[in-house]
Amino acid sequence: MDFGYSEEQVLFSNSLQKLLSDSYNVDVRRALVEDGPGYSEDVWKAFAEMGLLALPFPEDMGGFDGTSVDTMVVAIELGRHLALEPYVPTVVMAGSALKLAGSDAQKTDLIAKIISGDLKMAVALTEPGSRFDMADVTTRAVANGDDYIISGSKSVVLGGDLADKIIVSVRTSGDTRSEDGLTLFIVDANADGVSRETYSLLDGRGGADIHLENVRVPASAVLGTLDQAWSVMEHVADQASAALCAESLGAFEKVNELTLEYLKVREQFGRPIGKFQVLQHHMADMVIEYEHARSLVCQSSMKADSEDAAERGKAVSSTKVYLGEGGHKSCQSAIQLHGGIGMTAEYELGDFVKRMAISEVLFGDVDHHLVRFGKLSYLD
Amino acid sequence: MDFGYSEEQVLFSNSLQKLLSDSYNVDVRRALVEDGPGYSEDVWKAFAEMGLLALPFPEDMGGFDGTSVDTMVVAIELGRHLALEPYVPTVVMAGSALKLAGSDAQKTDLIAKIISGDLKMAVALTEPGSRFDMADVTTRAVANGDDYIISGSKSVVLGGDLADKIIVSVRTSGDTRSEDGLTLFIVDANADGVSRETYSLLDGRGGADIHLENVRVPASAVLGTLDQAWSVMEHVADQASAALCAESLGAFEKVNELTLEYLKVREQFGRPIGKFQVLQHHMADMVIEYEHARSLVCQSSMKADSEDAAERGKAVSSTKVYLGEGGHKSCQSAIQLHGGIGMTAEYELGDFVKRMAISEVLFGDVDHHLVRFGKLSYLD
Amino acid sequence: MDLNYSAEEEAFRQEVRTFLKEKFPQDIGDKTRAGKRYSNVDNGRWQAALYANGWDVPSWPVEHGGTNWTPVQADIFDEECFAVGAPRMVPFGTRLVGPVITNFGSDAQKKKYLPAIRNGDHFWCQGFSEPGAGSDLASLKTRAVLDGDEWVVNGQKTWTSSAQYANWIFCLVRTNTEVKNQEGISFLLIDMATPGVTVRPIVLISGEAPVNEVFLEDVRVPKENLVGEVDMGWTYAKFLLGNERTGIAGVGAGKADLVELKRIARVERKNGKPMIEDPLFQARLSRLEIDLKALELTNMRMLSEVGDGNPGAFASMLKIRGSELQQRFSELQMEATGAYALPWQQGPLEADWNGKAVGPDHAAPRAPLYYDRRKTTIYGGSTEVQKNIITKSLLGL
Amino acid sequence: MDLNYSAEEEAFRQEVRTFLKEKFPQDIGDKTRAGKRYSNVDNGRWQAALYANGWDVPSWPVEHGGTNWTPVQADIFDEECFAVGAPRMVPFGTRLVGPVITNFGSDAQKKKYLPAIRNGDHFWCQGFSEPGAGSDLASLKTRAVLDGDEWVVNGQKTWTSSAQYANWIFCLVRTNTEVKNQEGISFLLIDMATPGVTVRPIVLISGEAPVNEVFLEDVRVPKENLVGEVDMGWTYAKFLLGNERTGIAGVGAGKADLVELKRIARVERKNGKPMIEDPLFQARLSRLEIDLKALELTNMRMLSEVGDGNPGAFASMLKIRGSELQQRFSELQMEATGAYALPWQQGPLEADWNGKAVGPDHAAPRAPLYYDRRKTTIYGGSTEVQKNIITKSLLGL
Repeated sequence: MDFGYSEEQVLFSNSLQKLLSDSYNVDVRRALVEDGPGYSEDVWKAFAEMGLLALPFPEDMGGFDGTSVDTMVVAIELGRHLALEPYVPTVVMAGSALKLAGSDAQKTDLIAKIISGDLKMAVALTEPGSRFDMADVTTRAVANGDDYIISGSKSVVLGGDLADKIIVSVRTSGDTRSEDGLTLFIVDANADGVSRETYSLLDGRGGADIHLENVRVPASAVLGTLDQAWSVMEHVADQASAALCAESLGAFEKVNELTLEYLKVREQFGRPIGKFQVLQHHMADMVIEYEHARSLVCQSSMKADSEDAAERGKAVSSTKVYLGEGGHKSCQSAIQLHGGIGMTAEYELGDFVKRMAISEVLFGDVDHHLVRFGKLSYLD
Repeated sequence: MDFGYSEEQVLFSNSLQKLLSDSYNVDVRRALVEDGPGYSEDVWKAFAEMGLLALPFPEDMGGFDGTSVDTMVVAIELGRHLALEPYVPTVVMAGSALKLAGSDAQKTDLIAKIISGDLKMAVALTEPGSRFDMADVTTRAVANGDDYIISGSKSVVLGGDLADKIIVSVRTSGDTRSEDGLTLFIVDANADGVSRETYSLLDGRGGADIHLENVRVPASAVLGTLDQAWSVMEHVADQASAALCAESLGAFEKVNELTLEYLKVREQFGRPIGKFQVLQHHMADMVIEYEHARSLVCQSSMKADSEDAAERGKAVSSTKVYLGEGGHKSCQSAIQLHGGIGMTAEYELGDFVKRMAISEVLFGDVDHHLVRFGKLSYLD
Repeated sequence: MDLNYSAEEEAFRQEVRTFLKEKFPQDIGDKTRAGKRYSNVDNGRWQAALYANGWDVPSWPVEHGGTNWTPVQADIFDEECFAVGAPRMVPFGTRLVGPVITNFGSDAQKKKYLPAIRNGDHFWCQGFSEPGAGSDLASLKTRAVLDGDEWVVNGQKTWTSSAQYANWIFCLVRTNTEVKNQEGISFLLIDMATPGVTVRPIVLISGEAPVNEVFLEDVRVPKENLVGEVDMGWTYAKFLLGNERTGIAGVGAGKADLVELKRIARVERKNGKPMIEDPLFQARLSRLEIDLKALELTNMRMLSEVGDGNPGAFASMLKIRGSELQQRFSELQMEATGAYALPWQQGPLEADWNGKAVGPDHAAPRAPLYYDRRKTTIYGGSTEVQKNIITKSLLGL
Repeated sequence: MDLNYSAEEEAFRQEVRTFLKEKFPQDIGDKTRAGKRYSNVDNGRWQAALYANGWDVPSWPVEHGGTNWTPVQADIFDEECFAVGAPRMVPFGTRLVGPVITNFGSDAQKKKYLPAIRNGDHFWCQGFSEPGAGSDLASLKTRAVLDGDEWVVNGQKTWTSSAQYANWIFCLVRTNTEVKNQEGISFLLIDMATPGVTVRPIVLISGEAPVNEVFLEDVRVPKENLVGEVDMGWTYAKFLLGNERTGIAGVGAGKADLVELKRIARVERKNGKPMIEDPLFQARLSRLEIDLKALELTNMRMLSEVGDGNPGAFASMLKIRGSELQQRFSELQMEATGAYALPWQQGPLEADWNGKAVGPDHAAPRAPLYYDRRKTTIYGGSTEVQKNIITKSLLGL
């Protein structure tokens, strides 16, 4: 049993930390969000150079054959530094969809471009009325000769603003909300009939609603088996959740650091406020939450590659529930312990808090994963 | 708007308080539970003399035409003093069942005896497998000439150990778990075929499981309308819940008094433990819970007489939920703030805590009333 | 015991409703329901309507325009206002400095300031908190030194709500450094147009900038602008802070929040059914509604028992619970909205915006409101400070 | 990173399972599962089985019978024991005083006491807490004064577990009143048969009397029964209290609790379906299981990183969470049982009882267990004391 990083992981974690510390500060980040493209192309290129974009891919395709634990190591640093780059949608989500279901041609075509930093992708699994139920798909594809014609809308797609290609879940047969009859298509973001409402999410990263109106794609755009995408979708969502939880953990660490520091320097009633026992115990609770969340993040990243959907789902849902609740509560405590300063946009605390909110909600909120965990655990 | 007691209420509250302070102390009470009949016949007679047993009954039957607010005033004192007498089952529950559904003959016969202190009663509404669903009745009555033959079992009947007569809910038609087809019967506790498993509840008061095996009762034993008992059962349970919550509030007040006193006298690390901010704030939370619970108890007692089942049900379920959670948590805090001494049976804290546990669970726990409140509030 | 309103109280409620129906600007109510931000003009229009009806300064002495309402009436008024979506009245003139001037001000001050508050000429803000003096307000450092007939003020105030709109500010300033913290403070009225007053808005995590830093650099204030006696400002400040009886609990606002929450929960769907029928969500909603009812009743108990027992600690309880409920409402509204609460949309919150918001109509205000509400347990005496008050004044620990 | 057990560890687990299957008295496991109370004989039989296998004192030095297990092995052993329903080993001899004697005792003490612990001749209890010294243990007042070759001990101990069965007690006694609290304490071994030792059981709100008051009146104790140096007892006590690595979190016990909880929730029915399918109940159960997993993994992290970083604060976290989980398990078991948890049935908890219990089989132990578990956040350093430790040692506040 070993909870530590491997030597390699320590190495690329440190390099990434250095890169992000050097590239980003609060002003640079905010300028990218408010005035710029919402991410740094330089940092993305640096990721490519460091091999981070190649991490989970097979060696024979230029990758490093890494695991979800490796991407977890990356994601923790992304969260710690509030990095804006679409690593999770491109490398973790589209990456795993390609690995799990891609044809040789698709892999050959796309993975190399992801690794070189020339292709950004996103995966669109939810719809405006579907809440977190990925089986509730009304976007439809109709066969037309050798092509398919796709129409429908996908909602709150992480990285959907930057993606060159988008993997879209589409109903090709079966009833709405059935897990059968779903198919993944790879759609060019600039194809005729594709329109995007793009926006910044709470934490400054980009997202989009994607509208498809009679979008024509060839049969070769099908990713995986027709009508049988459900298990791939679930796996991709689990890997995305595991990575987002790791990001959240990195942000959580910073939230605690900032708060502890503030308790030491802020004085009221003639002494540091950290001398007040009630505030001490709130801080202790935050640390306890963090340490337990960290244990679960390790576990869900360990299990995220598993083919055993129940085992993987339980681990991921556990982390979503635990971090969703404990992180949420800790963020509230952090603001409370800071007092007024914690309410100001200028101070960085709120940015970390909002980053954690994204991880809490995307791919299912606490209630969603609580029910999922229960189903996987107690129903025979 | 007025949250105060009337002059009369102040008067009988004070008399009752004096009676119970004089009659009971921890040793007397425990002796009654461990060696005695589980209650004090002298105190019961004194209740009769003070008119407490006549409180809710019509004036023309020798009563005082009191409301549920009057019985609330009594119940709060019963809770404060941990009185053992079966006031709630006899006066509140059987009393309201008789008032709501009794024939003139039944009223004439029974109410006078309750008022004089010569008759104790209980109402049996739940069964071993029914949890808190009072419609889930498998006890059945079959007509046999002019009589009915009843068979079945009723569970955890408050005051069922002492009752001379027991009002029992019985299925006379309809499917299990249907609200239609239920009938109340007045059964003599010593009738052939009635057997009782009697016991003390957590708090020392008596209860019983009642088994009926081919118990023959005349048609005149039917209380109210055949097959149509549901609305009466609900009303009786609401009045019982309101009264038990009032008892719980009285006990809650004592829990807080004991804890606050202990914080002031117990010293550790060279000062009263009440000087530690964390303990102060826990105590403040308990007081806040108490004050809000008190407001709701007033409301549910005000509404307990209402014929509007939805309005009444929402008020009562609110109190059950709030006091069930806030009281529960406060009891846990109280033991924690006391430390070891709070764990000892000799100290009286535990007795109050256990009294509150009875009110929390009987006639539906927090989850039961949370769902009931939701149904009454949000389903059109 | 009777928890119902009296016939007189019900009649008063009817009177308020009629007034609101006729005189409250409906477009402001629409903004409230849509979660849009008010303009300062909106507040002015609403105050003018109240003024015209003689209801703008209910808590003042009758001779200055007060209504002599009972606490219950004041509460009914509040509740009905929230029900139609009226903005919470900016309290600084009418509820805060006004009563201080009526109680402690000179005749000249009364004559000058009170009418100006009512007719909207003076729009006030409150200069209490400082960067180093938040929960520990008495440690404030802004200095006022008498120089001839003028106080020369130097220092910095912060968290000053509405300072960007206000033309007057009432400040706590240190006039004596030789005595204990609380004893050397005075209560000073400052024209914001005076040279040396600078306002810098503070953007909050909600995206709004409702509060400001106010810098005071050699600001010269006429001697007669000091209220009451020199060095007695702490007394007036305590009066001001303890003067609020209604509105602490925010019951009216809570009821409006509940209406919006239920509306969202009927629109949003989960597993093919309205969210409001989801067992876990419904349980949380039920708890919240029950807690609001407990707060409402407890608030009514305080109102009906005013002056009795220990209202100070009671007010602290209501502040603690009321602020927590405000937070939980915004939290559950955000939760009900799901992933569409995640896009950060400030545009749709502006009154003059006419683009298309992402997601359902109710989505855009959710996250900003949630983050804004985090302040409720911090300002006006944080939850921790309120519990300290309960500890000392009620528990005697 | 690899959260799986190594092959060696899995092999060890297999070895433990085989041992338990063959040697653990099944009737004791039945008692555990039925929530019945153990007799002292039960504990003795279990310890004898361990002794015979050389597993009775795993944490001792090998020359005295220790096993040299890694922390992970010790944890596996614990977990497997709980899985079959083995009673938690009475720790006072094997886990507490034993290591103190092996580390700080004289050769004569080692020779006299260590074998007697192992063969069951000596059954120990711990005399630390006093009526006025609970969380503030160092303020203890029991005095030991040297008179010739004997210490004369006067004072009172309380919360002494198992004192009614024990024939030896190790006590902290004050041997010097001239120095600071911590510095004047010694560690003394007392034969309970000595005149002047009186034991009075304390009945708890669970109905059980697992703890006692121990009165010491002019108890004459041979000089050589003092462990280590005079006035150095606080050091040994800290060693003893900090010596526990495994079992703090109670993960093994939690897993057994979870099994029982799920069993009850499948038997109990609500709305015509097993309780385990009720949405609100299931959500609470899920949270609890998730929290247990988080605790288990965090415990494993501590074990795999022992000696690294700050195990003191880590142990405090595990104690806080572990004790809360124990409470929540008993709470949810009670809740699942509904109204049948309300009859107070002590009889069915006794091993020799053969009446009929009221309600389902699992009902009788529920309330007693719930009330008993309230102690877990109080003893062994209360939650508040543990948070103070985290505050100081980890946070540096």
